[in-house]
Amino acid sequence: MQIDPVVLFFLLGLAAGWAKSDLKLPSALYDTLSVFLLLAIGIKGGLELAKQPFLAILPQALLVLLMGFLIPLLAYPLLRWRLPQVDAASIAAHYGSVSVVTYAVGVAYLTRQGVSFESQTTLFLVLLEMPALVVGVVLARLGARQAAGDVTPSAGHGWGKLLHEVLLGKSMVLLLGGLAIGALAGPDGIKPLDRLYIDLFKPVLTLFLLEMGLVVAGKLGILRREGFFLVGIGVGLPLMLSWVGIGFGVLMGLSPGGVTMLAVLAASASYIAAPAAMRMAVPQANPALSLGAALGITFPFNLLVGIPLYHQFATAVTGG
Amino acid sequence: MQIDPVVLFFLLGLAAGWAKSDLKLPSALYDTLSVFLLLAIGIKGGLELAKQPFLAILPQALLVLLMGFLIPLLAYPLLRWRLPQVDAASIAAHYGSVSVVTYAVGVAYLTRQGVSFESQTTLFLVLLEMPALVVGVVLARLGARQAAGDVTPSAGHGWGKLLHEVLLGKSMVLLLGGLAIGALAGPDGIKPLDRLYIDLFKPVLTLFLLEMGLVVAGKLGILRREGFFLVGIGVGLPLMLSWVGIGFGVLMGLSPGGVTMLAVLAASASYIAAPAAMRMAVPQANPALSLGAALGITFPFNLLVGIPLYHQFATAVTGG
Amino acid sequence: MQIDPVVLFFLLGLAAGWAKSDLKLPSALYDTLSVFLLLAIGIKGGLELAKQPFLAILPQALLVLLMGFLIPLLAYPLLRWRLPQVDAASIAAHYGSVSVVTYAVGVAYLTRQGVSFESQTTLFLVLLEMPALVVGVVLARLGARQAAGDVTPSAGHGWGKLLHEVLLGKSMVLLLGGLAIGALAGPDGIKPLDRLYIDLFKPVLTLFLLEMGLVVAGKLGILRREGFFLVGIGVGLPLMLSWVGIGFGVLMGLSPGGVTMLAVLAASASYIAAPAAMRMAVPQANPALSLGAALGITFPFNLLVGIPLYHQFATAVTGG
Amino acid sequence: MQLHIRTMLTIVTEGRLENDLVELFEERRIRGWTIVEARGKGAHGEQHGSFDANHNIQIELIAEAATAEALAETIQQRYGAHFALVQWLSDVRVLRPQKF
Amino acid sequence: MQLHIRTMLTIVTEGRLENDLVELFEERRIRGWTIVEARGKGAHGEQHGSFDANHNIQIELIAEAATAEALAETIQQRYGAHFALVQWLSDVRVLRPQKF
Amino acid sequence: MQLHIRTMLTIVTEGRLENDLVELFEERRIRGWTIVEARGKGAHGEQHGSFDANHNIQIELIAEAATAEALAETIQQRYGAHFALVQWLSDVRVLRPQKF
Ligand SMILES: Nc1ncnc2c1ncn2[C@@H]1O[C@H](COP(=O)(O)O)[C@@H](O)[C@H]1O
Ligand SMILES: Nc1ncnc2c1ncn2[C@@H]1O[C@H](COP(=O)(O)O)[C@@H](O)[C@H]1O
Ligand SMILES: Nc1ncnc2c1ncn2[C@@H]1O[C@H](COP(=O)(O)O)[C@@H](O)[C@H]1O
Ligand code: NA
Ligand code: NA
Ligand code: NA
Repeated sequence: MQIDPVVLFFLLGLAAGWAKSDLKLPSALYDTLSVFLLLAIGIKGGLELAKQPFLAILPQALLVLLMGFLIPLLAYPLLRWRLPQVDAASIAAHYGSVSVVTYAVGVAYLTRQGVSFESQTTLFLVLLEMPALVVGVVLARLGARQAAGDVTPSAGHGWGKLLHEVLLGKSMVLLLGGLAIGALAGPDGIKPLDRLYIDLFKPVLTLFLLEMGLVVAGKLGILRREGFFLVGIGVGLPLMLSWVGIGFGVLMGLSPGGVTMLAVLAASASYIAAPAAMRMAVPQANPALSLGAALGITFPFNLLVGIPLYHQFATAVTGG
Repeated sequence: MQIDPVVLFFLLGLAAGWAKSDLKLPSALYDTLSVFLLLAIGIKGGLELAKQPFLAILPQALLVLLMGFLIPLLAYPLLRWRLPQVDAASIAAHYGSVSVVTYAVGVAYLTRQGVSFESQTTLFLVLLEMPALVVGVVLARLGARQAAGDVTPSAGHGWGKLLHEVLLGKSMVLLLGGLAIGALAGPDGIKPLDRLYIDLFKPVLTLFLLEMGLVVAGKLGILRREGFFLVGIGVGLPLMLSWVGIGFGVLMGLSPGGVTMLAVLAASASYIAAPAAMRMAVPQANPALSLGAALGITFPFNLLVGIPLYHQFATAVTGG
Repeated sequence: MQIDPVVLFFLLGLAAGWAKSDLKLPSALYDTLSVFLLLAIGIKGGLELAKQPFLAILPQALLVLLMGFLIPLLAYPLLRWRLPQVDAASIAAHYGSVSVVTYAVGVAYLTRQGVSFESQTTLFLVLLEMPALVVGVVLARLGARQAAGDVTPSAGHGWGKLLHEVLLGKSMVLLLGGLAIGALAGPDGIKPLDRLYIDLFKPVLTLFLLEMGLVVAGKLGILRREGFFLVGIGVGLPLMLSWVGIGFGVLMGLSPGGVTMLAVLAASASYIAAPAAMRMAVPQANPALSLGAALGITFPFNLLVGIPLYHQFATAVTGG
Repeated sequence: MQLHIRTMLTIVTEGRLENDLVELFEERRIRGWTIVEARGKGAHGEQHGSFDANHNIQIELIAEAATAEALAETIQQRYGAHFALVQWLSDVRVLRPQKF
Repeated sequence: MQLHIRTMLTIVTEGRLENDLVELFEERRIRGWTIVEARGKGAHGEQHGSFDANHNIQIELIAEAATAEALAETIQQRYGAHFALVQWLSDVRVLRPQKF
Repeated sequence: MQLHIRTMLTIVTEGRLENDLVELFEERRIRGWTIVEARGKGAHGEQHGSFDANHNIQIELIAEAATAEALAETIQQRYGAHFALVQWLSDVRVLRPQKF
């Protein structure tokens, strides 16, 4: 199993951060790169969408939404085993939502292996972003209501504000915006933009992963403190959830590559949209815990071990 | 009339800003993109300049300078109809100067339509940047002098400082610098740089337009307050001024594409160089007013409606 | 002798800064560009390393290290002639170490001239980064110890911290990291990244040089104050040290191009790694002096005059 | 030159709260404030500022003593329990008292 | 440790004025100051900082009381009428009085 | 609302010292501080902030008077001779005295 070069950049960042190098990327670069990646993925998805009739993939889209609602409901009781309700709900939301960069590395992996997959997976990515966040907030609030006087009306946004937060969060806006631009402009309209949004996608991903390595290295402290439990969550949940993705993928009749991508989406945990939404909706939850698991453990685990593994699972199951 | 994909990015930014999304591009990205666009346009102009003898286009250059001095003198009396002298002068300067991004979108539009135009239009862009600013300041100061004691010597820079401000402002330096580099290095020297300055020009423009959409959305407040009057200026002036550009273009014997580009230049309003210069030279003027009209109305109007319209005007007039 | 277009961008920045233009690149851009250049150079070196057996170039590598230790020892006594020990030591360290951008401009120059050179020069660049810094610190501390009570234990980091500072400084981490990634991934693995790290290398260098021009212009004040002496150092040292590089190059049996590159490396002075390390290790030294000479004089001198000159020297000596 | 005493409230908290706080200021008819980007350390751990979810802002706000204190108290009650938050008050001398 | 009282003048204004203000400081032989990027809201509307023409700076400047007050007054007169500008003065204790 | 007096130490110095200073704070068991990027001018020349080797940070740190003063003195002794450094102390009123 040869490592993808993009992952080497992540390891470089991780090593530099771990060794306390003074390497530091400007935060403006991080912001710029994430804007670029979200837009580029959205555009790619829009181009694919333009190719096929929307009604044809509607059943798949509904199944994907169902999966998005289901995952946090599955994860929550497991997490409740040792965590307070707000934290369990928040972590469940993180794992129900998705990581755009993990998706991108998954795409790079399959492309490198020469494995094809259904183009609508980008649409799935967009669809999975939000449902889990809604479920997570409901779970947290039901819990909090029982926990008596602890929750003043001011602890967390109301539903209206929350929906705004999620629907108009940076990731949704850029993914959906890119999708719309790609679909409206079509391949001919996007062609003059290919040099940036297509050709530079993978190279730019390397810089983003370098930064993510540094960020993850900064999370090693919380890992050391929270120890085994966090590692258990961060490795156990994605492994388990990948099978949910595989199940839904098979149900939809996807190709082995498509099943792999759905497993990757199910197993990945959000670290952009979810932290933003949960912080405002469920401020009682400890953000260090959810971000520690999602970004500190699951993200590197998926990059280094998970993606190839889910591909093997998917190949075995589909007999592909 | 199919919309150019680059304009879709502007609309995305506008929609996101209007809906109060938390999407925000780092200001360092905005600064970087504008440095890039100015340099790239300058270089392109320099490459074209290198191709033809300077003396051959001297008469055209003089006519363009004349137009730059004329436009604010035409706009000023109209604006005086309802505005104090300083504000009328400042807005006249904004509309006499030019918007580099509007120019770039005009180029993209014509290229997409397969319409050719004279390469010296980039030089015209550079030439138009400054004269209107000088006229604007003169108009404001004449006015202010009459308005008695209001103007202390400290209200606004002296002429020396002002000239420095304009001539050595970021836009002039980068446009002229790019022009010089392009002319000195020639096509062979620039070839290794094409991958950035030529190939990525249009894709990078999309990011810039996304940001401009967000910025314009931030101006909606002033539009709501200043209401119809600002809209009147922001739509009426460019429509009117486009005909000044068309007139000069025909006078110079330009092709239909060239006439269109001169109309675009005449109709566009500066929102980088002019606000900087006017703030220091005529601090009594209200910057929200001039920027609201130039950026909040005229910029989107030109992108969405103006450019195709001026092209139709020009085609009709030149019989092209 | 035709000037390379990349150098024109440096001159543009220098002129803009000197004329006190308000042109300013965001510091995040500067940081981003330097991360990119260091990584890209490292990767290129790694790709070359992957092509040849490491043992074959070991003797050359050792000679280069020797040169790195030697240069500050040669420069120090000359500098002591008029400078306090700490300053002499610090400047010696700056000139013993190397400037990555000067190296890149050297590569661009030779490529443009159609002159080939050994690919291991990138490795030499990496090897030369550090030894001089160690020598510089030793020289400064020996001096300081003699200068009695002036040096409290707190003036400057201990050796452990210092080694950390140098080995894990941004430049070392990115150069070595890029080297490792290039070597591990090989040409096939890096191919999808070529669009950024190879194709955009030279164009991105232009933006970096524009910024360097502005930075150097900001150093003109100290040049005016410190006058002739600094100019003497800034021109005299690289001229002299280029011959050390030529000597070692000939000793290693390099081609004329390779000898030129070694001369460039020897003559170039560090302005990223060295200032960082010296500030912490030898805080008594005046950073304005060393940075003024290295960045204010030697950097532009090498760009404009030195590189072509060293190439002539090298051609003459090798009879190439 | 005559100077007038006013109270400055300084708020250091998570960047995410900016919109909410500005809304609160508008409600209270506060007429001005200044914001700078910050990072730091406190009971809620380090805020590196390198990453979206994790940067501070520092807000300075000059007002009459009563207004500033009431504002600080509301903010403390509303956000103190679950968000990284530190506030302090100090006296400043201003030139144009009617502005604050 | 003996501490000495000095006056700190804080100036929040449009970024464009930086060059002019620095010139003024040099004229007055002020020996030091600190600048941070800022945004904010005031009588002149919001300064988002997202866009060239529209960002604030905050300048802190420690000096003797008389110097600081005179400076504030000049700045107020010269720029107060037409530019976004807020200034305030406060007392600080410094370690090396000769520096300010 | 009851307010409590604490001392705020503000440190303006070269960005390079950040790691060292944070180490010192941890040693002294300081529980919180805030950092903003800055530039400025002083006896050590201008710190433009445009370039790696050359930017300031401003650290604000609220603590008990004795702690803050002792810290200022140590920093002055350790870095005052060779680094760009200015420190000042002032009084602030905080809401939760146990935090500082
Ligand atoms: N003692 C302190 N002095 C100055 N700033 C502080 C102090 N304690 C905390 N802060 C700032 O306030 C933020 C929130 O504090 P906390 O709620 O204690 O995590 C921190 O991230 C720091 O930026
Ligand atoms: N009450 C205030 N407290 C703190 N900062 C203020 C206040 N009022 C205004 N400012 C700042 O000073 C700038 C100029 O104020 P103004 O001239 O009122 O627009 C604003 O953009 C704010 O950054
Ligand atoms: N009088 C002052 N008021 C405010 N800040 C100052 C003052 N003097 C110096 N500084 C800041 O402290 C830094 C170091 O000062 P110095 O050690 O004098 O070079 C400068 O770069 C400024 O940012
Ligand atoms: Na998931
Ligand atoms: Na115009
Ligand atoms: Na050297």
